[in-house]
Amino acid sequence: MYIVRCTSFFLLFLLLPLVTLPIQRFPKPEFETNYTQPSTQIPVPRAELLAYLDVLVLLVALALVSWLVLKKRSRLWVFAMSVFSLAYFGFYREGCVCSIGSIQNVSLALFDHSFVLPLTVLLFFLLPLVFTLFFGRTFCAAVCPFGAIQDLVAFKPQSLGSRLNTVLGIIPYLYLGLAVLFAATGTDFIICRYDPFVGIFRFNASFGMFLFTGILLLSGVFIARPYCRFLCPYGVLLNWTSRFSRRHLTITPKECIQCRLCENSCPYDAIDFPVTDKSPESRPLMVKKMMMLTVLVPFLVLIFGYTGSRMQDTLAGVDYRVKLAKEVMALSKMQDAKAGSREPGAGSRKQVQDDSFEIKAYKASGKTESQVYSEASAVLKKFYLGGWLFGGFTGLVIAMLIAGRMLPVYRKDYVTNKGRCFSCARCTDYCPIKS
Amino acid sequence: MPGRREFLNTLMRGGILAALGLLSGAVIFRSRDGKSCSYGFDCSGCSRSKSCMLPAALEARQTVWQLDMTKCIQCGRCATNCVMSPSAVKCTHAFAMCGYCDLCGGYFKPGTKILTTAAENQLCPTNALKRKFIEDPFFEYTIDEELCIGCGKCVKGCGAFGNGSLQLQVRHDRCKNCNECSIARNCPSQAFTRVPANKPSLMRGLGKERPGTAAKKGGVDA
Amino acid sequence: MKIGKSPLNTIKFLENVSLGSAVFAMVFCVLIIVNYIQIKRADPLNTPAMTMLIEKLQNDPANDQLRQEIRTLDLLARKAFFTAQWQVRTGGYLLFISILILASCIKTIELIRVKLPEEPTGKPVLFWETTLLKRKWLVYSGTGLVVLTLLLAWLTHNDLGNTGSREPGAGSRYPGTGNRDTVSRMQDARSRIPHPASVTSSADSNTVEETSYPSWKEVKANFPCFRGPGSIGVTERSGIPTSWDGKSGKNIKWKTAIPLPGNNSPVIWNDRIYLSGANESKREVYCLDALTGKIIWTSTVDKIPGEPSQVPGVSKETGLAAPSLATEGRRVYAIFANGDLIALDMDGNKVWAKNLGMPANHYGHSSSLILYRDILIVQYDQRSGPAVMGLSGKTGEQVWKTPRNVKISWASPSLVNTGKRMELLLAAEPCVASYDPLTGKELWKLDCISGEVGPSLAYANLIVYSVNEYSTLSAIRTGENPKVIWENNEFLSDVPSPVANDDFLFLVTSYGTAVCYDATVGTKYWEHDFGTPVYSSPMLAEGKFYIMDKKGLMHIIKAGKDFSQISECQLGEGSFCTPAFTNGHIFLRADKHLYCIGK
Amino acid sequence: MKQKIFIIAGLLLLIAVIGIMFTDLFSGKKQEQTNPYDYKMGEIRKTDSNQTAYTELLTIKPALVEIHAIVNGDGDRIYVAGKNGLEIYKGDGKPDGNFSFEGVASCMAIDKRGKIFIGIQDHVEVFDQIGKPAGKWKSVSPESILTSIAVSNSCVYVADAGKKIVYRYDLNGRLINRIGEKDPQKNVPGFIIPSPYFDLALGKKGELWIANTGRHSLEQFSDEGVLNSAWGEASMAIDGFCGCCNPSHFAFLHDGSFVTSEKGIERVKIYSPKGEFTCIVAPPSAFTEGTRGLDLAVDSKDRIIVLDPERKQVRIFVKK
Repeated sequence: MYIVRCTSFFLLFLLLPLVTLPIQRFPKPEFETNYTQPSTQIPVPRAELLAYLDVLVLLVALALVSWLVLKKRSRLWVFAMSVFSLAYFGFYREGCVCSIGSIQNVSLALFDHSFVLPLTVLLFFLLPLVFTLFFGRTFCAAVCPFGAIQDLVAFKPQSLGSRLNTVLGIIPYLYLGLAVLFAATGTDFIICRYDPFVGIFRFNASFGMFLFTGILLLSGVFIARPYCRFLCPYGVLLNWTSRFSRRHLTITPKECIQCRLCENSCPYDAIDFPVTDKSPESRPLMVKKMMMLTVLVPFLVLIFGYTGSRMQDTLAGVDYRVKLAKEVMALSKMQDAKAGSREPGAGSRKQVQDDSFEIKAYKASGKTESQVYSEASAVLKKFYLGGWLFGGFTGLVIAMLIAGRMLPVYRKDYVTNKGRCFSCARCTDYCPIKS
Repeated sequence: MPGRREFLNTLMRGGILAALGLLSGAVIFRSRDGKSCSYGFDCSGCSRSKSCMLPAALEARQTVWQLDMTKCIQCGRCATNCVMSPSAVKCTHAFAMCGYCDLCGGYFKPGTKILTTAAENQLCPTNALKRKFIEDPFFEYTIDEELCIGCGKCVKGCGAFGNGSLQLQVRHDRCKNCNECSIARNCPSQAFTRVPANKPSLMRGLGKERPGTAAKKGGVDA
Repeated sequence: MKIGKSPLNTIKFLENVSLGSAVFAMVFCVLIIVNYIQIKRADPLNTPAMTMLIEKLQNDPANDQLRQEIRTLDLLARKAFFTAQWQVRTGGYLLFISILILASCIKTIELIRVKLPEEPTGKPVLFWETTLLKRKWLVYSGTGLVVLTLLLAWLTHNDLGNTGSREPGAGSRYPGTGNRDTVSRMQDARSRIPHPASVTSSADSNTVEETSYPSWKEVKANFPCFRGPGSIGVTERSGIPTSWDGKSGKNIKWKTAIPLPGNNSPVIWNDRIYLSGANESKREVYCLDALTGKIIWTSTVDKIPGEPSQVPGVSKETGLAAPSLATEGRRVYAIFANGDLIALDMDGNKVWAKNLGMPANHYGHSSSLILYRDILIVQYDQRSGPAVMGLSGKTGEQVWKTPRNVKISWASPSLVNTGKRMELLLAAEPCVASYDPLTGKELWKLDCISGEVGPSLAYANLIVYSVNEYSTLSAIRTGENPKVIWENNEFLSDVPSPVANDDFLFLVTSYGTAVCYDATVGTKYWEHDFGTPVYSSPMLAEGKFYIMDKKGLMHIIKAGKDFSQISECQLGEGSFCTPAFTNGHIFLRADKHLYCIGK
Repeated sequence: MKQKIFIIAGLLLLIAVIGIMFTDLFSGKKQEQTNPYDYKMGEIRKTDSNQTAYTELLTIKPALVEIHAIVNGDGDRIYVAGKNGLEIYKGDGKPDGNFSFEGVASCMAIDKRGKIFIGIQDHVEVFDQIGKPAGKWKSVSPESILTSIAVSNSCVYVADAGKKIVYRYDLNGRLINRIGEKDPQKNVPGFIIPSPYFDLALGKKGELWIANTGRHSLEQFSDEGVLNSAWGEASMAIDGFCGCCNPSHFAFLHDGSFVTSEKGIERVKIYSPKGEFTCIVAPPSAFTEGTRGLDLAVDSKDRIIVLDPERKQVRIFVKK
């Protein structure tokens, strides 16, 4: 069977020139002067091989940084690597496709079978996650150019306190949820749409994009790595995987001597302080609370899911198909009003000529009104389900957050929070114990 | 206690790894819906469509953005919405199609009386379209890419009065191949599509089709 | 590094450099912004001055000085354009370099500066004390969040933002009643799509109460009378099923027994179906839920002033409730064989009723009702004093009445838009006539039909088609001077009405032969014999003809130049009635039941 | 204190970022609808309605898949040829017969005896009135694209856009000579045919007119290939021919006036026998934008029959 397929393909390729040969174009004029017509130049895109080179560099960088963080424990070297990553993945490669954005490609490929996902993109998505699963978020430490550029401008990092960290920490989950929702429905790649640093890497972007970058970087002077901590959707995935990492950066290579020197060393508030005293809450109270939680979790999931589904229209409003349907509807209403005014006896209504490009293109495409509407209603249906899932996910995140706060805690030493720590190795410099 | 914790951790790690593997598998090995194929061919004629379970991602081509002129309405957003300035979309001339007109609809402003290259006659706002005399009555039209801003004015003129040899195309030496093209998002006619990187052009009239097939007018067209 | 021997001096130096570069960066930042605003404000490539000059030149092509001026200005403009671009780019590079210097200086200072580990201030915080406090805070904010979420759920689901979702499917389910609980509204959202596509959003339905009639578009989105909007046998609804089976129940969504018999066809507004039934002693109007088939209300028609005491003599095939109802979404109107005419509100309450006088009609009155705006039009072509009249839908008062010099007719009026105006078209021996639906003024008439006219008219593309058995099939171009553009008398219909679109005229004879003609020139494309008589009128939906024969077998034929039958679906019960359509559904009235076909 | 200010400043900026994203995503703002580089074509397509002297009387909708050529035969019967077939209509639009053949007819002519000459891609096929094949001439050349045929009493003229030349055949398909080859000595400039629109027609006195579309002119040749006269001006204004290759088709009224049709700006116009613009038959607004190949015919009552391949209609115009 396989051979048959192969031969049929081989034959197809043999036949192709035969098919195209007798087909001619309209004859040229015969020039008497020695004029030769120029040929149309079609520039080729970046070679595919280079994409594999990028994956290779990513792999090497991840391995190197992991080694630097876990074995060498050197902030200086990690910093040097982040400069390299900034130069290579940022300024040389100019951003696309990055691991953060690849979330959307993967989601779209999962739901839309006509969208083929190149292996390189899949690897960009997978490799950092796999490395994080074994070594912690070393990708964030010095491979991701976004992190690197923010690390560079974190001049006056301030501790935000746990409340702010918690509240703002919900944003990335929402962002991730929305990004997956919009990508899966084929609406938009919002992570790329609001990519804050790509303009810098290319020295070229719209003014609005630059303004956006500027504001973010400026806030990054006081709040270290604001994008990574409070926006990055890929960070959510890394956070989850990092919690179960096999090895992770530790503040001290040996026994902690409780010197408290590292207390203020982390600009990202990712150091957990020791908790040695027992919870003052009695055991029955705890059990009661836990039982309440088991009710609370599904309750929150449902409540938020419901809210999400109710927001179906708002969410779907982002989609171009729904937008077009709305416009077409407005147009047909207007035409109705006009047609009405042409009927005898009807009052004259103000005529508004709607000739937006979208409407022009719709008219040129030859699509019928009902086609536009049915496309939009298909999208809306997706968003109804998507709204439930997105809302439910949000509810689950919040419920888990609450549950996390309710659990008893016991910690002897100062340790890095495995979920939030970027493995930047700053704290190691503060630890008086050196290997 | 720490032992149990470690065990749970390992278990979860294994779980996450399995989940990632499953996800990749779902993306790599999957049936296609018969619409497209990573070979860049239309699946409709392929005997293996639907049942085709080849690892899609493994053979998948990198894709690049390209503009399908059959849908384009020349709204000018290619010039203003590209992340690059000037835009990576530029006018490209299919010389094989060109009629070498004296009165070129893409070159001259409407109402031009004396057909010279003087500024008052030119349609192109940046003087990027060059007109050169060849021999009576033929003129060659070329594009200075450095000057072209991709506004599509000449494309509209050529399409309306000529045979559409001037076409807007994404120039891949300039395009950054954004993951999501910002022009694609704003294109009113959804004319931007991802095309396989080895076939980056969607131009017509490069000498591969019979006159008329592009416009479906049955042999009486170019 | 030579400068400064102690690190302190280096730091000082670096601080100065960073200060300098910061100032530099600031300046460039401002410059770029200014430049950007300049470009935004005045696009050098599109100056009004230039356009003006060019216009001037076109009027005065010989002016060489003007020509020169344009060339200079053009050169300047293009220069300005490219210079501005160059400036932004160069400025950007310089800005980037200065920021780079700034960042590296600060980083170096950080490196050089001897880091004295900060003295840990204060005692380590008492963990549990704060944690308990935080938990309390968490509970409060959590509750607040839930409340906020619920609030959001209510607020974000605004009906304005909802128009998009409504449009593809349907309008508000119940105009004027906004206070339904949210859960069932969500169910609506899911079941919206198969429902009649009314364009009203809720925002509109509030204003609906004020205007007394729906827009033509809204009418077209429903199935307000016999043979669909305008009563021409064409529906624009989509997703119409093409296969079902009454025996196995395949694609039969529901079936409901209709208490009293009647040969009127269902009419639909939004998601309610209206029909009527009558026997010698009782006349009733029914309203059914299109979703479930449940009879929502039944209204008995009695105690009507002037109601005749005797039962009219009717043929069995016509019955006592042959005319279909009509509605404009405000009221439902029904007429019966004894001349009873009633208007009911959407909940089945009588608004007004009158008797038009027992019609002198030997088979029984069968002309269906039709509405234009809020004028109810009644074709009352009987033996004594045939007339067509317009009644106010709100009050039942006669708005106009035009006597007609015709024989008895069993056909129903059609309402068409001829581009310039709306025309009411009627057929009866000897003519096809057109009236202004607002005033009743006769616009034109053409003698071309004879006999006991049963079939109503077909209309498409400014051509009206009339047909009757033992007469002719005529295609009439409308306008001030109507003209028969082609005619044929090979196949003629006795009962079923013809139907047409721009390309085809489709006709089915009462003995069951279907014929398709070219609409413009009358070339016969094909004919096909079903072998079963047909009384119901064919409908054209989604490019397919739906023809129900008397035995309840639906023939679905593609509208094309060649005969191509798509399917034949058995209902399992005989039928005389014309089908009604909503998106994705067909409603068929058979002898005893009303069926909903759909998934 | 100082620390607080920093935090607040940073937070405010961060919130600004998120706010921008949120509003931009969900505001549903309308996109920019002005095109700074717009080419306002509407103005060119506008015409003065006073100049339109004709009105559409009748529309025939042929059943052919594609229609490309139209001819007015004796008895004012209208012959429409296109893909795989030919249809005949009476002057009032009623069908009067049809027959089918293989291939896409691009041009057609009928001689006095009712023989139908149809140009199919690169060769001519001859049929009699009822569609019986009466001869198939051999292909001129593989590059040929026949775009027009005219028949006089003694010979058949065939325009070949592919070879950019007009052939004169006798009635049996024997080539007599070629007309219009570039010949500076005879002052023949040669045909410039940038795309397959290349029409020819016989004037009132049987003289041969050929549309040199690349030069936007109509040229009159003798049977021997001598260029006698020419007229035509390239212009977007109403009195000129505009675009790639116009006039794409032309025909003659009985007073010797020219009826011309154009693509690009779709319009049908009338010029006096001297080549002066007289009036408009159908303005651009009468056609779908992008319509190409409006073939023309004139019947005995000087009704102008326009073949509209885009709408697939035969449209008959009469004087207002």
